Amino acid sequence: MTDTPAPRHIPDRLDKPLSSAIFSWEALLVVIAVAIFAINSFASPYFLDPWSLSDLTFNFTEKGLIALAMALLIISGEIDLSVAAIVALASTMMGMAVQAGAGAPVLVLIGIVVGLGCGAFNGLLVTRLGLPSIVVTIGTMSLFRGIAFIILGDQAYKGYPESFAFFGQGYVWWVFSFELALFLVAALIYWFVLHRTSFGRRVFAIGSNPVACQFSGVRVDRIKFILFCLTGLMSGIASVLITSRLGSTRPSIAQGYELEAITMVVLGGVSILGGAGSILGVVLAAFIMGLVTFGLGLLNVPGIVMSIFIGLLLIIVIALPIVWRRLREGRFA
Amino acid sequence: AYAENVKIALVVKSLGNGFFDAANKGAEEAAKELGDVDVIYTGPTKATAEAQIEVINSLIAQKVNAIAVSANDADALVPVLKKAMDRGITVISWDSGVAKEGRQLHLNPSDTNLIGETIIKLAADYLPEGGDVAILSASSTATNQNAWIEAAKKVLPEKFPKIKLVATVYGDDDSAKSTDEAKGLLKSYPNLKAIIAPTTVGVVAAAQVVTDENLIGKVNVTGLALPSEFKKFIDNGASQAVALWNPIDLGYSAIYLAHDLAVKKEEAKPGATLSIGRVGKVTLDDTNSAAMAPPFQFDKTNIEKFSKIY
Amino acid sequence: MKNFFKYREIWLLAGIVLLIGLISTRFPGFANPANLRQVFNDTSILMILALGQMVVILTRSIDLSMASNLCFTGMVVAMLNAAHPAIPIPALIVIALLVGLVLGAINGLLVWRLNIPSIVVTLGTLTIYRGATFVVSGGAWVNADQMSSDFINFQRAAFLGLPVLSWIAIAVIALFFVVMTRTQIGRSIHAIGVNPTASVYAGIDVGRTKFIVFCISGMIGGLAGYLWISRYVIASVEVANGYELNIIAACVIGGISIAGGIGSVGGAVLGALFLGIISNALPVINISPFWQMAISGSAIILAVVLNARGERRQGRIILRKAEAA
Amino acid sequence: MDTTAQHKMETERPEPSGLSQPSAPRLTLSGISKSFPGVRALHNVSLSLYPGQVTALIGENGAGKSTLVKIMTGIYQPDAGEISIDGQATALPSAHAAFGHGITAIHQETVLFDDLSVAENIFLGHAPRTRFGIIDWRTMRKNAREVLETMRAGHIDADTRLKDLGIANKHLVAVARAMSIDARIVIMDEPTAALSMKEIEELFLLIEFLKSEGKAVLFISHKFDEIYRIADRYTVFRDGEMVGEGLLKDASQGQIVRMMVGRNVDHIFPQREPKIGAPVLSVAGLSHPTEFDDIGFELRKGEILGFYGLVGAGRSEVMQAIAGITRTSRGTISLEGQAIAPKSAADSIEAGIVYVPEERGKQGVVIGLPIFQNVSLPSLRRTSKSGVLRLAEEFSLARSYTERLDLRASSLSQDVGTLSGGNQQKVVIAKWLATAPKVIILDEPTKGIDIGSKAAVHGFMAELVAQGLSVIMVSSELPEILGMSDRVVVMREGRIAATYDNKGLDAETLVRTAAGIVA
Ligand SMILES: Nc1ncnc2c1ncn2[C@@H]1O[C@H](COP(=O)(O)OP(=O)(O)OP(=O)(O)O)[C@@H](O)[C@H]1O
Ligand SMILES: Nc1ncnc2c1ncn2[C@@H]1O[C@H](COP(=O)(O)OP(=O)(O)OP(=O)(O)O)[C@@H](O)[C@H]1O
Ligand SMILES: [Mg+2]
Ligand SMILES: [Mg+2]
Repeated sequence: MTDTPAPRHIPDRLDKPLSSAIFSWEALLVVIAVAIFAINSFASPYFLDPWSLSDLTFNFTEKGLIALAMALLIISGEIDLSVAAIVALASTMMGMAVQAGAGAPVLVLIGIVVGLGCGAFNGLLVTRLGLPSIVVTIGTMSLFRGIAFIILGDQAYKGYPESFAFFGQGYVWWVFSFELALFLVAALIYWFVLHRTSFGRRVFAIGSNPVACQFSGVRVDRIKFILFCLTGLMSGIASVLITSRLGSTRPSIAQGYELEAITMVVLGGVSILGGAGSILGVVLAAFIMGLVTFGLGLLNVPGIVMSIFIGLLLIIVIALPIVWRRLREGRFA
Repeated sequence: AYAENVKIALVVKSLGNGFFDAANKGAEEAAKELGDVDVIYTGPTKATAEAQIEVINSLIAQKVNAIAVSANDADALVPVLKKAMDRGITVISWDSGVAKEGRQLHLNPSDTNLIGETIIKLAADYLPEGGDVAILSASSTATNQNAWIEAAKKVLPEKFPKIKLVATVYGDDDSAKSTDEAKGLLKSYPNLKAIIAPTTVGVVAAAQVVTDENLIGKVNVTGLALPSEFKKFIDNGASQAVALWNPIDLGYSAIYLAHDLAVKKEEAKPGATLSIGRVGKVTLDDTNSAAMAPPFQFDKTNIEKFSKIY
Repeated sequence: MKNFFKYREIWLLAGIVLLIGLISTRFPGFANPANLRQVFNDTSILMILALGQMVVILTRSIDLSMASNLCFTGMVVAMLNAAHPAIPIPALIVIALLVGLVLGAINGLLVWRLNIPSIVVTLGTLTIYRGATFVVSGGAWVNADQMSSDFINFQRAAFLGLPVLSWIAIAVIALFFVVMTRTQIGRSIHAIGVNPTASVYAGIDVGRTKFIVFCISGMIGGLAGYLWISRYVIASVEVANGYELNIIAACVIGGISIAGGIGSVGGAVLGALFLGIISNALPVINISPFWQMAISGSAIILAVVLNARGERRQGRIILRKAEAA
Repeated sequence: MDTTAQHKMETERPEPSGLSQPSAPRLTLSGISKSFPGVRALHNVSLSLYPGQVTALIGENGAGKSTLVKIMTGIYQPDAGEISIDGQATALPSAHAAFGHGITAIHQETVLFDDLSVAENIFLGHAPRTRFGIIDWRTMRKNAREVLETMRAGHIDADTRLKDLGIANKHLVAVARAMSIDARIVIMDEPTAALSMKEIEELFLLIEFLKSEGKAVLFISHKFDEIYRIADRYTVFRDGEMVGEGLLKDASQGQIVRMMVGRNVDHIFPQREPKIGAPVLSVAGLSHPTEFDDIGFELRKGEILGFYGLVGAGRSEVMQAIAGITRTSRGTISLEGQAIAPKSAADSIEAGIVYVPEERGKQGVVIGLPIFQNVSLPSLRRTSKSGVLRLAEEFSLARSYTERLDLRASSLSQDVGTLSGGNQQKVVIAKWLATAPKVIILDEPTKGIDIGSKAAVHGFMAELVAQGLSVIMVSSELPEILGMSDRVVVMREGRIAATYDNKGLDAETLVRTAAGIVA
């Protein structure tokens, strides 16, 4: 005879030791951010000034906005290297509109629509044709910026209307710039979408196992497509900001932003292999990168030397938890 | 004494460029002469406007007294430089200028039209029969290069009717791209007699290509070059002559002017004549621009001497 | 398996021939042997770099730091040459290989020992190595005048009708071909990309093999560093900035799957040639330089689309099996 | 060559000398412990393998069998314990080291190289080389052919790419690989799970051959008939501890099962009083350009419809088409009289048809997500409110289904990747049940599941149909098909060969129909 044992009760969660919260990625980033902040305050007498701190945020807000969407994309197991090129193309289109006499609202609309369009183009290539995104976006990266070059050649667009300057140069209140406010609001929205909605849950699941997701009724391609569109959209928004901040457009605008945005995402603890990460981490990483570059800038350290710090920071922050864990497990020979 | 010193930032297009390093020498010289000046020599490593803006932002935060900038983009820097001026910082541009609203004055190394004419003349002098020439420029967005090329095109028909400008290409101040472009020119225009490169990176790349392809004597490379970097190609005959102004004097003048404006010794307004120490005097035109000195020509006779200086 | 790869390469080759034909209609001299020899020589460095990148990509990794490695190593040998012109060129090449090896080994160690994804490691070292170039050089450039004539002319010397640079490329191609098809390490590199778990079970030390591929790409980066600097006769911090993406693009066009396991030496070489021809041809056929970027971007996308068609796995075809039986 | 091989295999295997007093063990593991974060997989276990004998390792899902295999092959390092080979204490720091000691394994998941040729799959890592240390492809191909022929697998071409072989042939290649390195210890972790009966027979011949060659064999399986047929000795694990070992001839199945689960389990298929109603799902003329043709059947309310066929008959493809995952070229599917044309799994799940896939690791679990998130994944629309997650709903959904399936897990927030194979399967089944479907398609639902859980799954199926659900069960196990189905559809080579009512249906008819042997 078969004895049927009573079903075992499975708890929802095990009580985690406090240490696991203390050693979380975000906690590590907070510690680093505070440390850099403290070092900066000591190293330069100019650092602790509201206007300095406000200027500091311009070092990361635009890239940070892109990084928010990029984080979702990377969590889902894809990547977009064409973001900076999208910024350039969107800016070029806005420039064309200015020549045709467009006002600020139209410009913003154009920036956003072009960004969305480019994102959708990437998304279509990746989801419809099943191509690897890293390769597709290496291609579109040249294509989008190439189109900007074809349109602009050696020219520049300028003459953006006064009212357009607000987006990249305006302040919402005292030292709080519009860019910073937008970044914080966007971060909140992205946090909510990724961590509190079923869409966000699906993004995580897709990054972990896209095939199983497809079998489970997750519309994998549709979600990936949306994520590419979002990344394009954020690039379009970043393009509005940067164009407004510079007050002009050249095809070489925003060069190298893609790697910086990805660095933010990875530094923020998003797994480049997909399936893991948090928006809080990305936001912290954006601030850290701003703190490092601005702090070193105050000491007149050349940008390239700063990049050594960023590179080291990236590797060390990622290596630290691994080394720490191994040390605890006594697995280091 | 520290607090009273005038802090002047010499912001260059990109660090590491020999031309700007030479300018910094002049800046230090001016600082010593003026006595109460601290020079901050800085700039991005990558010649982009965005990187330059970050540098300028940190200078604003440091509350420098003056910024003297050689711009990567004439327009993109305007908002941040305006911000600097709003916060009481004296802003001038030198070498590669900023649009009028973004600075108090601009110091051209030389007269734009004069440079445009000189780069053509350098080629024409060695082409008594006339012939095809091409221009290899830096990036398509470089303000000063574009202005010179414009000026060159203007003088061509009247002053050098036998010289035919067949193409203008861009090497982006990247030696690999400049090399590709120079090769392309030689292939596309077999009758090419001269390559004019008004950029120190491009001119070296073009001269190396001409050397490699055994075209010395057939194609003359000319343009703007630092004697120290270019001596080799004058020596081997790939180039007959190149021109440049004195970057040391340029750096010197930039600091001198920035200082005088910052301490309110002088005021920048159209028509004003400003003194720049040992270099002499300049007069501002109606866009508050001034030209320092005519370009100086280097050839076999003097390259040895100047290559030791800059 | 052999046929499958041959198939892909033949298509690529056909594409290249077509491209040359197309260019020739606009610029008749393009297809003549002298010019093609020159195109080959001009593309040599890219081919060498693409091969180094290929071994990395085959193991499902990526090396974004190759161009920075090239820049750093190039600067080091240029400074050495400027300071001590007496050091013979072969010794400098060995030094370049060693410096490159060290930089590659750093990447490799981080990937192997700490198990950090290679894209993260090399994203970090991409900026670190270029920054280090600035630090060692103090930001100063080394220009043609400071380099010895041997340093500059070594790769330009003609030997049996081809410049030494071309011969170096040919030697590297041959070496890679033998290593990839005929040696244990070459097959292990392939196997890791095909199935890393199975490789562990098959007794391949996956971590160590990845370490080795980064050492290889590092050495290649170092070699290319010397070749690049002596070719373009200027060493600066900006050398080959952004070139890492060209290298990867060459691999991609050459049919090397970014997902690892698929790719061949011939593919990498042809992919590099394809890009080389485009950048060589655009200026001569009078296409505005402003079109160049958009054209190579489109070429990359097109190549990926075509490659993906070839790669798409066929079904199991139960029915046909049944009919045949 | 061929004849000698056949001869070798067909010769009576010599009665293992001293079965009662075994010769010295070839491999001894003692006091082995291994923990993963939060899980104690093995605690102080020991195991001995003897030359010329097959030892069966038996235990429930998650008992630690595969973990031990990974320790023996150098993939995992034990936290404590000793390994000795031929009486010599040995360390196995890497797979390569284990290889060097002649230990090879066919792992639970087939782990081979899809994009490499058969020959290379066999010889990777120990390819023959020329004098210059360069791989000798020609010799390698020749040797590969020889090895394959020795195992009577000469029909496999050494030059084809592995991915073009069927699952059974892939298994044979795995065995060939084990044979190619003169292995002294051969480990097989559930080798028969994916094989059809014919292939299992061939595998057994091969194991006999290995025994006769004096190899020590470890055989892991959940199927007792196989164990009793092929093994000489047994070792039983329960919850990571060794609870018994000995000679199989001295132990009854009942005794072993008691050791295994700590209670009596007598697996009888549940008695049902089927209340079969109107047709729920009807499929007609369903075709695919290359995989199947003209598939038509009806599934009625409260019915279990068995799908039998040899492995590779195309059953999974048909089911995936019904579930909206594979596109079809022709045919109609209707649910409760309404024609549906699912374009994705999402469509069919919404309509009420769910498919529990066969390849658990690839298609079933999302490793990296905790158990409760796996379970709620297809039901997110119900557990969230206007797109916003409600964790409490998710937990209660996950709890109700996993507890009914007797999942062994420390918490619902545990990563599914840390569960044993069988327990992962339970999560997979729970996940699709939680969508409250009308029709549930189970593809090989008990593959790799231990006897206790198998009974649970079968009992659960009975419960489902009693509640009015309809079930399609794809299975390659005859007893399961015969024990559970109301009707049986037999597929052969992409087409339906016959449909039987399961009244007095016998195994032979099914096997003959599936294989296409006309009586
Ligand atoms: N040689 C192969 N190539 C590609 N996929 C395969 C191969 N063999 C099996 N598969 C895949 O593995 C899964 C299981 O296949 P299996 O051999 O069980 O045969 P099937 O025809 O799909 O189903 P069944 O055995 O249930 O009739 C299927 O999803 C199938 O797509
Ligand atoms: N990599 C791992 N990380 C964490 N836990 C693991 C890991 N591998 C196995 N385990 C745990 O170790 C225990 C033993 O698993 P193992 O795979 O050895 O079981 P098994 O006896 O082979 O089961 P099955 O019959 O289902 O294959 C299980 O509780 C499993 O969850
Ligand atoms: Mg197992
Ligand atoms: Mg199946």
